[in-house]
Amino acid sequence: MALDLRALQKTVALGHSRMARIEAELNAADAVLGDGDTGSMLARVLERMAAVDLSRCPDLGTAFAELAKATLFATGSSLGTLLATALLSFSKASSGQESVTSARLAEMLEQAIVAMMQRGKASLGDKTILDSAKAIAARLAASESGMAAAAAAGAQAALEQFLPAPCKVGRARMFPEKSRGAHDPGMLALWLLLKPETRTDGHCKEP
Amino acid sequence: MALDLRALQKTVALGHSRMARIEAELNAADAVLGDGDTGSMLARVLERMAAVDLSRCPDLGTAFAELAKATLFATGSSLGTLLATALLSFSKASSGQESVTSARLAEMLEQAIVAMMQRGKASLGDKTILDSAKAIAARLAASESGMAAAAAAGAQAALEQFLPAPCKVGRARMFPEKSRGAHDPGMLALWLLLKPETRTDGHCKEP
Amino acid sequence: MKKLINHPADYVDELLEGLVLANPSLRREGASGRVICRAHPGRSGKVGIVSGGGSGHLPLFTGYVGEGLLDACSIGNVFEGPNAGSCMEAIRLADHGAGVLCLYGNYGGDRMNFDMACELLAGEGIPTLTVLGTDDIASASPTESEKRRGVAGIVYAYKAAGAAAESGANLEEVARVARKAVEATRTIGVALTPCRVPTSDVPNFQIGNDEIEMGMGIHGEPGIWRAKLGKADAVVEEMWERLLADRPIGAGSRVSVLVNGLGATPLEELFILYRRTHQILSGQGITVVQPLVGNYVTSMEMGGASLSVHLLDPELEELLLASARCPFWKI
Amino acid sequence: MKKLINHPADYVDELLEGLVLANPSLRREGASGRVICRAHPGRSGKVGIVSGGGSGHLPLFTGYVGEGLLDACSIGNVFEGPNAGSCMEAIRLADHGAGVLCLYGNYGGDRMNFDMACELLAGEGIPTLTVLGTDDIASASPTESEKRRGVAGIVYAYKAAGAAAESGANLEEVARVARKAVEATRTIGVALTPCRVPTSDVPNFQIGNDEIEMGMGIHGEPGIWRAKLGKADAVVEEMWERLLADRPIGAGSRVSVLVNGLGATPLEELFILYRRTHQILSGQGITVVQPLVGNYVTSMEMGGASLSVHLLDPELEELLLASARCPFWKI
Ligand SMILES: Nc1ncnc2c1ncn2[C@@H]1O[C@H](COP(=O)(O)OP(=O)(O)O)[C@@H](O)[C@H]1O
Ligand SMILES: Nc1ncnc2c1ncn2[C@@H]1O[C@H](COP(=O)(O)OP(=O)(O)O)[C@@H](O)[C@H]1O
Ligand SMILES: [Mg+2]
Ligand SMILES: [Mg+2]
Ligand SMILES: [Mg+2]
Ligand SMILES: [Mg+2]
Repeated sequence: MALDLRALQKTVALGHSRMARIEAELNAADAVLGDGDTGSMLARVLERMAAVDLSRCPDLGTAFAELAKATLFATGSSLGTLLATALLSFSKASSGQESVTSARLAEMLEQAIVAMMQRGKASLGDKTILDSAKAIAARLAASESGMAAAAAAGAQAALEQFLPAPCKVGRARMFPEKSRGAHDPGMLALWLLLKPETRTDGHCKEP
Repeated sequence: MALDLRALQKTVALGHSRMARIEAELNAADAVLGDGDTGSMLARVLERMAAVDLSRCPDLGTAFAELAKATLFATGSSLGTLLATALLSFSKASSGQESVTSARLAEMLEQAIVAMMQRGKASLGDKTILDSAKAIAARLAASESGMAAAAAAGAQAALEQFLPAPCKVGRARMFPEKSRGAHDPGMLALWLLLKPETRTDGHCKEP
Repeated sequence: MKKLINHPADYVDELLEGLVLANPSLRREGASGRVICRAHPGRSGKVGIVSGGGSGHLPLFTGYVGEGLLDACSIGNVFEGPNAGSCMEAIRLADHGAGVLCLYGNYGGDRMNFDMACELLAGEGIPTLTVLGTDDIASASPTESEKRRGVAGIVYAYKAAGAAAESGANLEEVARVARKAVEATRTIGVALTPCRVPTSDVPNFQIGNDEIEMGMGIHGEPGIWRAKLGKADAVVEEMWERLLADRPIGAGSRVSVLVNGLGATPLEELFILYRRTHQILSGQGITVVQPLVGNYVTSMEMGGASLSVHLLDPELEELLLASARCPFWKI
Repeated sequence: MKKLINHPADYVDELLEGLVLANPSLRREGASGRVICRAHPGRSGKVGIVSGGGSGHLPLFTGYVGEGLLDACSIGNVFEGPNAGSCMEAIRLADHGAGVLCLYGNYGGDRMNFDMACELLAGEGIPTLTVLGTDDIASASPTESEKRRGVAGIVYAYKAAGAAAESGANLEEVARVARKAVEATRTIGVALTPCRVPTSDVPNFQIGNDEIEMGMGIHGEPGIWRAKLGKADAVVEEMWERLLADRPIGAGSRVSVLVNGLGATPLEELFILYRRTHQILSGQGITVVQPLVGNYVTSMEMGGASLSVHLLDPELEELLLASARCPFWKI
């Protein structure tokens, strides 16, 4: 299993196609203690990302840079800017490469987490997308099977693990007690974007 | 039957005591096509009037002047200012007098109507307090019995007569059709202030 | 409809107290404190300009007291005319020996009280003239334009008359300029949400959650139509159609425009309204000079906006651009 | 929650278009039009001052671009940081050869984007320094004051830094003044009613018909307590207790005070709040210099108000009183 340009484009397209369904839920999750814009913001970001034609990119490095640029033009929100920071980090790490393995992607994600920590001044354990990224990286490193399944499993595990934890950054920080038992909107977004597609007959299939 | 200082003070006190009950109804009547303040404004005016100690006035002329002054300090509304105009006219007409007969009061009211028409630039028939005043003056001139009953009968007759008529002054003027079937708030106010007290057992007694 | 206030009956007095505490250029006067005048009166021999009206419209009226604008204001209870006593006091304070122009909106209560005051003061030897603001085209047909109410466009009359008075014009001349400014000005408003008079328990009108009313007055006086709120551009287009039908303005003309917020409408939206306004006018070859966008004449927390157009000629343009300074408008 | 707008996605671009059409002193720049700068740039050699943030707070941020205040602003979507590209563009436009101070409120998105921009521009040889507005005492305890968000009090930092830059101070000096102004400023707000982000269908928070929330942030960030709305004077008293507990101010001190409306709160109410404010401060022997009462930093149609205190020393007082002119503030 490896991530190449086509898989990347497909992942972006899938995320984009899901946004309409999950936008309101993410806004609502952010409205609990934040400003209620996570969903609308991500919808805008994914719309811009999906408009990028990655097939023309010579390598993954360029593709990630294009996605980062699209994000940086679409938003100035915390989540969007951290996402762009991660994409820029991916871009540097995959320059000249046409595909990366699951294990390499895990390493790249670890580096991106460091970049996001520098940019956002948050730490692991603060109940943010950093914790989701960490869990995803661990699954990717271990996984022999599908990247998508590993990513989804990581996002889900982090979401569940941190549900009872207090939030330690941003607006929700002031209300640690209120944030216990509420999903962090950024972590929830990763799960809803990465989770396996549910078929209408109730069965699951891999994305 | 005659109007003297005691009767005037009693009339003011009665009006004042009624305001709490009729304030909202008058506001609502004014809100149909006006700005909804007739009740609150009259409440303020009658509060100030009731605070005037008429027993110290040497004559009706002084008493009416004091009531006019109280009104002019309480409000700058159309209705209040016209009321003050009428009171000033009464004051001139009753200077040096300790009481006036029903017939004399009718004459005074006719003069006051002229003063209000000059001040307010409205005409008889426009569906305003002028029409109520005219009907009251007619009843007072004819009446041998109680002034209060005559005044009430005049206010009621005018109110009923003009209910289907279109309003021709002020804010309601633009909507003659909407004003048909709606009471003019100033005319309604006169009726509610002057109408005989209804006892809780359902019988009427003279105020 | 929540309000950050104390006792409703103290509303006007407390806000006037705060207004003068915050603005040392203003002074509060009058037996019952219902007059606001300049702390540093205009020079002797200057024609005085007085306005007034009900409270609830800040910055109108009291906020326009200042150099190049008003000398004094009498102020009534919320949405109620100023009482005759305060009108007399305001006129006396504004008189610097050259007479006083009473310049206010055409409302029954205001007119009656100012008229009473002027009649009484004629006896004291203070000459007065009166010019009424009648800019609201939704309030009467063109054939009855003298019955129209005065709304936001009155600020143009303040500006013109104020500049003329400051420049030394006599009373007749200042009144002529004020009349000219009124005649050159047209306004139409739309309302989205009501306000509540502090002494009342209910809003001043009812309107559906998705409705707009065209032509509603600033006290909630009924307008021309009510319908589902559509796009702002369409609203602006209809407002300009009505304004320009009432007072055709040819290509090559110069106008000032006031996009006025009624209180609760965000500045962001006013600029969206101005954007389309500018497009429409420049599309017709009309040049906009010194546009005004903001809350100039409000109705407390009412939602909505009005558009005013002030057709300039060289005289009015010079008066508009003359320097002026009051707490809410500095040129 | 009705809005006089067109398509929600066009909200920011259309309002910026209207803003510059109505204000010839402003120019719209940037690849995606998300930068507002002075039409007549500051003189060569002047330190540039840039701010920025999300839309929905007019007059903040773009309205403070002008002489003696800001040189340029980058502006994001409603309640969202400005993107890094527009921050770079704003900084470049503000650079007159003496470096640029980035002066904006302490919000995650804003900080990340300005930081990215500054890092990238260091490569281009434009020196920048950053000072963050952190005046909201409800947003973090005094021991974590660097985590506090920036709200209405930032206008005092604009004024001080803007005046210093105009007078020829160098970048370090302008940054020192800005930091000093931030440290001298404290704000607390109350919210009565929510607003709605145009792209959203629901208000940004829920609150009861008779409730007030103490300490709520300008985006609806939860505050300190929520209770039944009482008298305005009691609200003001608690706000001052909290402000003065956070930053004790001795008798004999001189301060400026900003009574800021969040959008839908009538000016009348702001003056009622100022009245009690003035009583409290003068009761403690504190002198108020140049009070500001009005909508300086809003959240669209949100209802409520904030009180800011800016403790003066001779240097800050001189900077506060120095002349300045932007579309919304003229001194
Ligand atoms: N400093 C930070 N470090 C890491 N993650 C962060 C940080 N700030 C915010 N986030 C993530 O972003 C999410 C909020 O995103 P969003 O609502 O779009 O941004 P904003 O707070 O600018 O409105 C949070 O749920 C959290 O996961
Ligand atoms: N010009 C006028 N002449 C006679 N009566 C008038 C005139 N204007 C108003 N009124 C009377 O006053 C009433 C309205 O009073 P009110 O609501 O207190 O005044 P306002 O219109 O100033 O709010 C009307 O119902 C009408 O009877
Ligand atoms: Mg958010
Ligand atoms: Mg009325
Ligand atoms: Mg009224
Ligand atoms: Mg946000």
